[in-house]
Amino acid sequence: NHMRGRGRVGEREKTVLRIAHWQLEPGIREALDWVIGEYQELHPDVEIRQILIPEEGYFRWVNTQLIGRTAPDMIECGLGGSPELWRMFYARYFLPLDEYVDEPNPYNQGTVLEDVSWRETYFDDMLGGYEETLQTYFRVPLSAFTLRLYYNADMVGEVWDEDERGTPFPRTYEEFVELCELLQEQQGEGFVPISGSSYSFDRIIHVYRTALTAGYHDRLDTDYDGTVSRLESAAPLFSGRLDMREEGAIRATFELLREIAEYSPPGATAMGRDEADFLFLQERAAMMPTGSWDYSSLMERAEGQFTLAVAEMPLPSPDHPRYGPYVTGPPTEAHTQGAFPFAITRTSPNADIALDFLQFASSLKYNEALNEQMFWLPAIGEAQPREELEPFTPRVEGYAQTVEFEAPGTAMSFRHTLPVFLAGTHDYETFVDRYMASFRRELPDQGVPEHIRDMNRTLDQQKRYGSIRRAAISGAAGADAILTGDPAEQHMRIMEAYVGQRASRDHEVHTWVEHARYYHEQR
Amino acid sequence: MSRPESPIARVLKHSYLWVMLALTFLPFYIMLVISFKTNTQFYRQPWTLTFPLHFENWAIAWETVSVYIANSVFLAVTATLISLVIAILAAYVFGRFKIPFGDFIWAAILLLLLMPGVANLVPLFRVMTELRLLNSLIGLALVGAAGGQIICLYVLRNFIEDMPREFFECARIDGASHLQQIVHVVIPQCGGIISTLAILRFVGEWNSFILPLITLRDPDKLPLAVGLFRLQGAYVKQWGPLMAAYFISAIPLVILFAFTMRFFIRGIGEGAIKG
Amino acid sequence: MPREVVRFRHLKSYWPLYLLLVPSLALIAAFMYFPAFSGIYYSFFRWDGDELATFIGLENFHRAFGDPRLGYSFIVVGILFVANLFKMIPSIVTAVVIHRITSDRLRYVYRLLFVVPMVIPWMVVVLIWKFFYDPILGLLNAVLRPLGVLDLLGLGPFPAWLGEARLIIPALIIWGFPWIGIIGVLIYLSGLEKIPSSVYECAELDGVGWLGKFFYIELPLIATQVRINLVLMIIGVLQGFDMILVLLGAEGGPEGAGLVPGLYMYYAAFIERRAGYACAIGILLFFVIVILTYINNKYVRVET
Amino acid sequence: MAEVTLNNVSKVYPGGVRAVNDVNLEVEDGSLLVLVGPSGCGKSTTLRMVAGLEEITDGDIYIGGRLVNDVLPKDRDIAMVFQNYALYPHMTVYKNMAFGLKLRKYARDEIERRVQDAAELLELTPLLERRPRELSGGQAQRVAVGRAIVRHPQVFLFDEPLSNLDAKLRVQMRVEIARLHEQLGATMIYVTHDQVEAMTLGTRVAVMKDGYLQQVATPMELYDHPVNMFVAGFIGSPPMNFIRGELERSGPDVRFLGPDFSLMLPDRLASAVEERAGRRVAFGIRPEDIHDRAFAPETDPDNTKTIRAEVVEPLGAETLVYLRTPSQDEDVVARFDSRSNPHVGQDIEVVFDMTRAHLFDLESEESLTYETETAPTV
Amino acid sequence: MAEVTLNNVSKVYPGGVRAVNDVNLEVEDGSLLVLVGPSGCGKSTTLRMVAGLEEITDGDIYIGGRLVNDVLPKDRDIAMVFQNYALYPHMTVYKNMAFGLKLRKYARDEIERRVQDAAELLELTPLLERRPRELSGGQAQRVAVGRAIVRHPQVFLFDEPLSNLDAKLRVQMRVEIARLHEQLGATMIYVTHDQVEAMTLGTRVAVMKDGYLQQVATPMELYDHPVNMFVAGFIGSPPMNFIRGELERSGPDVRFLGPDFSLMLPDRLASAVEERAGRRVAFGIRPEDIHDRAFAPETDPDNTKTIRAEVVEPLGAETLVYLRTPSQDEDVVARFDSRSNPHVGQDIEVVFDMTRAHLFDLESEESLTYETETAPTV
Ligand SMILES: Nc1ncnc2c1ncn2[C@@H]1O[C@H](COP(=O)(O)OP(=O)(O)OP(=O)(O)O)[C@@H](O)[C@H]1O
Ligand SMILES: Nc1ncnc2c1ncn2[C@@H]1O[C@H](COP(=O)(O)OP(=O)(O)OP(=O)(O)O)[C@@H](O)[C@H]1O
Ligand SMILES: [Mg+2]
Ligand SMILES: [Mg+2]
Repeated sequence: NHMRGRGRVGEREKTVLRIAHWQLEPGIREALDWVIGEYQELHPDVEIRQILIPEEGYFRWVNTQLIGRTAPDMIECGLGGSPELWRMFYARYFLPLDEYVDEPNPYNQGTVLEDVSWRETYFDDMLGGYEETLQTYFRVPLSAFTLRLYYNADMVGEVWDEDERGTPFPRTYEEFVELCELLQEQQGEGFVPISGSSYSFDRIIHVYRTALTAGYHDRLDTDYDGTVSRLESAAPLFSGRLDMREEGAIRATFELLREIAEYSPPGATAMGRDEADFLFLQERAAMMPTGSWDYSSLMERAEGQFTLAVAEMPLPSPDHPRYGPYVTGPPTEAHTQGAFPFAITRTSPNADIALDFLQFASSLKYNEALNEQMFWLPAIGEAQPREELEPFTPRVEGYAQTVEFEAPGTAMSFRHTLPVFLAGTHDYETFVDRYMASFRRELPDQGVPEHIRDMNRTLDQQKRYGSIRRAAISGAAGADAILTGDPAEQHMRIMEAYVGQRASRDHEVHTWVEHARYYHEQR
Repeated sequence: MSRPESPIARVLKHSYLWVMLALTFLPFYIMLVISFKTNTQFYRQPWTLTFPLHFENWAIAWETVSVYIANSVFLAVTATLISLVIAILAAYVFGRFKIPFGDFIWAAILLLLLMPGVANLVPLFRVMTELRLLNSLIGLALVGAAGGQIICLYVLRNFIEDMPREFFECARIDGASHLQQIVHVVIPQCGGIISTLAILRFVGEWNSFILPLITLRDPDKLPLAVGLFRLQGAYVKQWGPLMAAYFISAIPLVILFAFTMRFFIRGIGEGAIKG
Repeated sequence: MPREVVRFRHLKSYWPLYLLLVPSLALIAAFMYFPAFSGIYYSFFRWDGDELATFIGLENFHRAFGDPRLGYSFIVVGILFVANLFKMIPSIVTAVVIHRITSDRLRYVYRLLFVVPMVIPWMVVVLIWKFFYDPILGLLNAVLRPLGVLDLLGLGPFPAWLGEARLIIPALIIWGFPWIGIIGVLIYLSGLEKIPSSVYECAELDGVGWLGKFFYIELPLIATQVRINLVLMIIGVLQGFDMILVLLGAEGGPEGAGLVPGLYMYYAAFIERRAGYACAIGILLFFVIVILTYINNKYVRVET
Repeated sequence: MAEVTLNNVSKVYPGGVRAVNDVNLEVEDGSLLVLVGPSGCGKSTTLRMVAGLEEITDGDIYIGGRLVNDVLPKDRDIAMVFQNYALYPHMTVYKNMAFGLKLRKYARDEIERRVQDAAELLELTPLLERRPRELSGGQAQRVAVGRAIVRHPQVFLFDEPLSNLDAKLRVQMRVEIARLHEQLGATMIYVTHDQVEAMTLGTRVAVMKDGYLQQVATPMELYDHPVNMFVAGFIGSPPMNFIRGELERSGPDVRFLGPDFSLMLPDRLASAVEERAGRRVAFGIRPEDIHDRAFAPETDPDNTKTIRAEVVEPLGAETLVYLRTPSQDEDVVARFDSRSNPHVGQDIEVVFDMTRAHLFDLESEESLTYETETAPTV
Repeated sequence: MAEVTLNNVSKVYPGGVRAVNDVNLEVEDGSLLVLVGPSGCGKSTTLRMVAGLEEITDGDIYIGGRLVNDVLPKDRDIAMVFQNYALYPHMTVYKNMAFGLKLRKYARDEIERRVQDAAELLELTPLLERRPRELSGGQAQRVAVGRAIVRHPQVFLFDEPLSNLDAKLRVQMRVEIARLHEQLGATMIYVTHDQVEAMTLGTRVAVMKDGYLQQVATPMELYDHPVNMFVAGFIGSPPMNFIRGELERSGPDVRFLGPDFSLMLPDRLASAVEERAGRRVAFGIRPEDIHDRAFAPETDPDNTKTIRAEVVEPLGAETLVYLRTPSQDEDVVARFDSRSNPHVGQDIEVVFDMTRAHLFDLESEESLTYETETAPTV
C-alpha cells in the first residue's frame, strides 16, 4: 500500500517513484505490484507507486504532464497520438538509454544471460525500445504482443475437414478465401466469416501490406537507417516516384484487403472492439484477428461454448495468380507492438533508480514471472512464456514494414477514403485519385517537401552517422576505430543531422538542438 | 388548482409519459441485467438475464468505488455550491440592472461560454500549476465552478429578467439590501431553475474526468469518475462490476434529485400579483 | 421586464452591485481568461501545444478558409443543427405534458423519474447506441428489416449505419431518440411553473383546447426558456464532438461524413498536435456561434 | 336557455378551508344576480365553481338545465372577468380581447369590429397596442372586462370588475354592463362590494357570509327587509345602527328600552314582537332614518332624543354625524341632509323614524320584524 | 420632518408615454394627501416616483427637505401598498408582513407584536399561516396593507389599498388608517378612486388628469370650488350636471339660456360673469342641488322647471332621478330625498338651487365662478 511506511517512526524517508500506465484490467496491476514488491524487498528505501490512467484520457494525461513538467518517473509509451508526436516526446522529455543497453543487466547475474548485454537479452534485440529515426533507445519493453487469427474451431471444423485437408486451418490465403465462402454458404444471412473492428483491421492491413510490399525496402530507405519512416515513404508518394496506380504490389495489397473486407461485417472499419467480440462470441462470425493480449479473456469467454483456436493470418501462396508475384514473406514480429514499454522521464529526480527498477523488471527471472502473472508474452529471449501462449511466440524472422500510406497529417484522409474503397463503393483508381488529392493537399504542411529538399544535403551526414551507429550497436569489429571517441559528441552530431533534415520547421530545430545540448551537458 | 379534467386527456398524458419513461429507462434495465453477469455471460447474452446471477459483482463494485464516493461528493458539492452562489450574485446584477459597463462585462463573460475550449487544457494546467492548485480537490472545485458558473449565469439572468419587478420593488422599499433581495426574493422564486442548474452542475462535476485525472496525483483524492475506470481495462472491461458500480455511484445523485425536485412549485406567482 | 437603468451619477449608491460581480469575475479571470486568450493568441502561431510556437500571422486562418474538409465540417454541423431544432420538440412536449399533470404529487414523481436517467453514465449510453446501430446484431436493422424499409431505401439487408458515408448523418440525427434532453425539460418546466394558473383558467374559459393552450399560452410564455435551450443547443451542437468521437472515431467515419468542426479541432489539437490550427478553427467556430446566438437572442423573445 | 342553478353546493379547499357551504341558488335565464358579502366569504369561489375552474366538493351545478359538474369550462359557454384580471401577459390589449373570438373562429372583421367597439366603450382605444404590464391598474381591469364582453356567451361572470375604476368611469361602465345585459339577454352573476352597484344593477342580490348564503332578494327588499342582523348591517353604507336593549310592554304599547333612552314602537312592529316583551333584542335603524329635527319630515316627540355629535363628516351631498350616547360603546351614525350644520361636540336633537326601524333577536340575530311591512323606501 | 415635495416632476415611460407632466405638489409633514383622478392619469406613477421605484424623467422630489432623486428606496424610509399587492408568493401571510421588520432587524417579539396587532386590525389573524394564493382578493389586499402598516416609516404611500374590500370593512379600514395617521404622525399619500374615502380621509385632495395636476385643496373646497369642469365633474357622484348654453344680460340680471329653459343667476354669480354676456358657457349644478319641489327647502319660481323623469334609481337613502330635457342629449341627474316618489315617465317639477350653481367657460373649461363664494355645503 502506497500510504504505508511514509511516516513510520524512526525510519528514513523513502524515495518515492511513480510509474504510470494504462493497463487497468485485473491482473496487470497486481502483477506489477508483485514485481514492485520484490524490488522493494531488495531496496527498502525505495517505494514505487503505480499510477493507473484509463486509456480514454491517457494521451491527454501524458501530454499535459509532460508539458507541465509534472510527469512521473516512468511512463508507458505509445498510446494515442501519431508516431511523430511520440518521437518528439522522446526527444524532448525522455531519457536516452543508449549508454546502458550495451551493458549487461545487473539483475541477470547468475543466469545464462549474465554476460549478455541488456539489449541482447531481448528476443528482438530490444528493437521494441529503439526509436529508429532518432537512432536511440528510449523504452524498456516488459512484454511482447503478437497478432493472430482466432477462430471458432467447431464452426470451422464443420466445413473444413482436417483429415481431408491435412491441416486444421487454411495455410494459404487461397484456402482461407475458400473457407470463408464455405462458412458463409453454410451459415447464411446474418453471419460473417471474419469479425473485425477498426482496431483489428489496422493490424490486418499491416500484415498484408508488409507481406506484399516488402520489396520496396531498399528503394525507400533513403537515409539507410534500416527502416522506412513515414516521411520516407510519403516523400516518393508525394513526388510521384512511387505511384499507387502504377505499382502492382500496392494495388494488389488494397485489392486483397477489399476481398477480406467482403468477408467482414459491413462497415467493419467503423466498428468497435466490443462489437467485434460480440459477433465472434455469439457465433455470428467464425474468425477474428486480434492480439495475444486478448487470449486469456477470449478463452475464458468462449469456454463451454466453442473451441477456441489460433492460427496465423494466412498469406497468399506464390502461385496465387493475383497476389502471388508480390508476396515476399510474413512480417517480422519483432517490435510489432510497443509491448508494455516504459520510458524514463528527464524530469525524474531518481532516473537512476527508475532505470534500475526497469532492469529488474526485465531481468530473466522477474520478466518471466511478471508475464506469467499477466498472461502475456515475456520480452526476454530466454524467458519461457506460459504454455497456453505457445502459438503466440513472436516470430522474429520476417520483413519490416515498408510503404506506409498514412503520412504525417494525412492519416485522416486515409481513414476517410479507405473504408469507402473497402466497402466496394468505388474502384481502385477512384480511391487512389481521391486519396492522392488530399494527400497532396495536406502533406506540404507536414515538412515533406523540406524533407525531400534537404534529403540530399543531409544524406551524407546521415549515412555516416547511421553506419557508425549501426556498427556500434551491432558491435561490429573495428567500429571503435571509426568512432570519433566521445559518445556525447557523436550523439550530438546525429541529432544535428536530424535537425538539419527538418530545418525548415524552426520549432523542431529548437527541440532537437535542445535535446542535443542536454545530452551534451549530461556528460 | 383542482379543476376537472377529461379522462381521455389524462390517459393520453400518462401513457405518453410512460412510453417516454420506458425509453429513457431502458439503459437502467440494461445496466441492471449486465451487472449480474460475468464477462462470459455478457458477451453471449448481453440483454437478458442469465443465470447464475453474480452478486459478487456488486461487492467488487462497492469495494472499488466506495473509496471514491466521498471525494466525488465533496468535489461536486463544493463546485456546485460555489458556481451557483457566484452565478446568482452576478445574475442578479445583470438581470435586474443596466449598470455602466454592464453590457461589456456581460459580453466578455458570455463570449467565454461560446468559445470552444478544446485546446484549453494545457494553458489551464499551467494556470493551476502557477496557482499551486495541482493535486487539490479545492482547486478542482474552483476551476469547475469558474467554468460552470457561466452557463448558470446565463440561464439565471434570463429568469431573473422575467421576474415581476414588483417583488423587488417591494423588498427594496422594505429596506432589503441587494443580498437580502437575492436571498429572500430571487432564490425562493427561482427555486425550480436553481435546482435544475444544481443538478446540471452536480452531474457535470460528478462525471468530470479529464481534469481530475490530470491534476490529481494522489490516488486517495480521485473522484468516482476516474476511479470507475479501474474497472475498465484497456483490453478487458469488467462489465458486470462496472455496471454495478455505475448503479452504486448513481445513488447519491438520485437522492440529490429527489431533494431538489421539491423546489419546483407550481403557479408560484399566483394570487401574489394582480394584473 | 426591462431592467433598471443605473446611470453614472447613481453609482454612488449602486457601487455594491459591482461587488456582487467580483467573485464571478475573479474566478473567471483566474481560470478562464488565460486559456481563452491563449487560444486566440496561438491561433496566429504554428503551435504544438507546448512551448514551441512560431508566429505565422494569419496563415492558420488562410489555411482554414482553403480547407475543404473544414468547409464540409461546417455543412455537417449545419445539418445537425437544423435536425437538432426539431429534436428540441420532444423536450418541450414532455415538459408541457408533465406540467399539465394536475396532481402535485404525480407531477413530482414524474419529474423525478425523468431526471433519474441523467445518472446513466455516458459509457452505457454509447454502448447501447453502438449496438443499436450494429449492422448484424443491431436493433435498428432488426426493426427496419421486417418492415421492408431497408429494401425500400435500397440499403441492403445489413446496412452499417456508422460505417457507410451516406448513412452517417441519418444515424447522427436518429441518435438520442426519443430526444428528451432532461435539462431542457427541467428548464422548460421551471418556465412553465411560473405561468400563473389564472392565465390557464382564462384560456380555458376562452375555449382554448389542449393544442391551443400549447401554441397560444405555453409556447409564447416559455419563449425565454426556448431561447435558453436554443443557446445551449447551439453551443452543444457546434462545439460538441464527444458523441461522434466515440461512435465514429477521431476521423469522423468514412469520408469524414460525421466530421464536425469540434471533432476536427480535437483531431488537429490532440492527434496531430497542430494546436495553433485547432485554435484558429476554434475562433472561426466561435464567430459562427456568436452570430447564431445573436440571431437567437434577437428573434426569440418573450413578448411581454 | 341558460339559467344557472346551484344545488347544495359546497367547496372545501385542499387545506381544509370550507369556502362555500351548502349553497342553493337559482339565477334565472337572462337575469342578473349580484353576489355580495364580506371579504373572503366565498364569492369568488362560487363564481369559479360555476365557471368550472374549481372542482365542486359537494352538490350540483346546472347551466341551462344541464348538469355541468364534469363539463369542461370551455364547453360551458361562459365569459368571466377575474378579480385579478388574468390578462395574457404576452399579448397586446387588442390580442387579449380578440383571443377568445379568434379561437371561436369568428371572421377577422367581425373580431375587429367587436374589439374596436368594446375598446371604444371602455376608453381603451389608444391603448390597444400596449402590453398588460404597460397599463395602469384601472386600464388593466378594463381590458379584463373588455375581454369578457366581446364574447357573447350564455353566462357572464363578473368578479368585482370595476373595483379599480374611478367613480365616474364606474358609473359609466355599470350602465354599459346593464345595457349589455339587456341587449344580449345573457345570464349574469356579478360580484361586487360596491353597494351602489349592487343596488342599481341587480335584479336580485344574494348576500353571502362565511360561505353560507344569507338572503336572496331584490335590492329594495334586502334593504328594507333584511332577514338577519348580518344582512341588515352589511347592506347600506354607513351600515344600519344597532342598539342593544330590551322590549317592554306597557298596555297596548311596546317600547324598546335602550341603555340611554327608550323608543316607542309603532303598531306594526309592536304587534310583531309583543310576545317577546322582556327579551333582549337589537334595535336597528338606518342612518338616513335618523333626522336632524330641524329638517325632519315629521317629528314624533316620543322618538326625538338629544345626543351629542362626536364626529361630523360632510360628504358634499349629505353629512354623516356620529352620535355618541353615554353608555353606548358604538357611535350611532346619522345621515343628515346637507343643509343641516351640526358641530362636533354639539348636542343635537334627532328624530328616529320608527316606521322604518327593525328589531332582531340578539341570540340568533334573526330579524323579528322581517315579515312585517316597513314603510317603502321608494 | 418628512414633508414630500415634488418640483416640476415629469415621467416619460420608455415607450414614450408621458405618464406625469410637470407636477408640483407639496405634502406637509404629517399630513395626509389624497390623490384622485381617472384611471390611467398617473397616480400610481407619481407614487412610484416618490418611492424611488421609477426613475424621474424630469424635476426633483424632496423628502424631509432632502433631494431624493438619487436616493435608494430603502433609504427613503417609506412604506408602500402596491395597487397589485405584490405579495411574496413563497411566504406565509405572517412572513409577508414580518419581512420588512425582519430586514430592519427588529427584535423577534417586537415583530411578533406588531404583526399580530396589524393582523387583528385587518381581521387576518386566522389567515396568518396561509400563503398568498390561498387568499381571497380582499384578504390579499389586506395583507398588502398590513405589510405597510407594521412598519412605522416617515412616509406612507397607499395605492388604492381598499379597492377590493366590502363597504363595511372599507369604512373600518379607513378609520384605522386615519387613526394610524394620527398616531404615527407620518406623512401619507393615498391614492383612491372612492369619493367617500377621498372626502373623509384627506386633509387635502389632489386631482390629476392625464398626468397634469388639476387642483389641490381641501375636500370641501374641491367640491364647492372646482377650478374647472374636469374637477367639477370628477368629484361627486353622480357627477355635476352640465348644461351648455349662453349668458344673456338684461338690465342688472344675468340669465343663463339653456337649450330648453333659462335660469336666473343670483347676484353673486351674475356679478362674476356679467361681462361675458353672449358667450357660450356651461352651467353646472350638482344632483343634490336639484330638488323635488315638494321637498325643496325653498322654491324660487323663476328657477323651477318641469322635466320628465327618464330613469329612477332608488338607492335606499336617496333616489336618483334622470331627467331628460327635450333637446339635451345627456340626462340631468337629480338626487332626491328618499321620501320623494317620482315615477318613470312622469313630468316632475324640480327646483334648481342657483346659489350653488357654477359657470364654466366652454372653451377653456375653466370655472368662471371659482373665486366667488358659493353657499357652503356644510
Ligand atoms: N410600464 C409602462 N410603460 C408604458 N406606459 C405605462 C407604464 N405603466 C403605466 N403606463 C401608462 O402611464 C399612464 C399612467 O399610469 P398609472 O399607473 O400611473 O395610472 P394610475 O393613475 O395609477 O391609474 P389607475 O387608477 O388605473 O391605476 C397610463 O396611461 C399607463 O397606461
Ligand atoms: N386556494 C385556496 N386554498 C385555501 N383557501 C382558499 C383558497 N382560495 C380561497 N380560499 C379561502 O376561501 C375563502 C373564500 O375565498 P373567496 O376568494 O371565494 O372569497 P371572496 O368572497 O371572493 O372574497 P373577496 O371579496 O375578498 O375576493 C377565503 O377565506 C379564502 O381565504
Ligand atoms: Mg374574490
Ligand atoms: Mg394605479
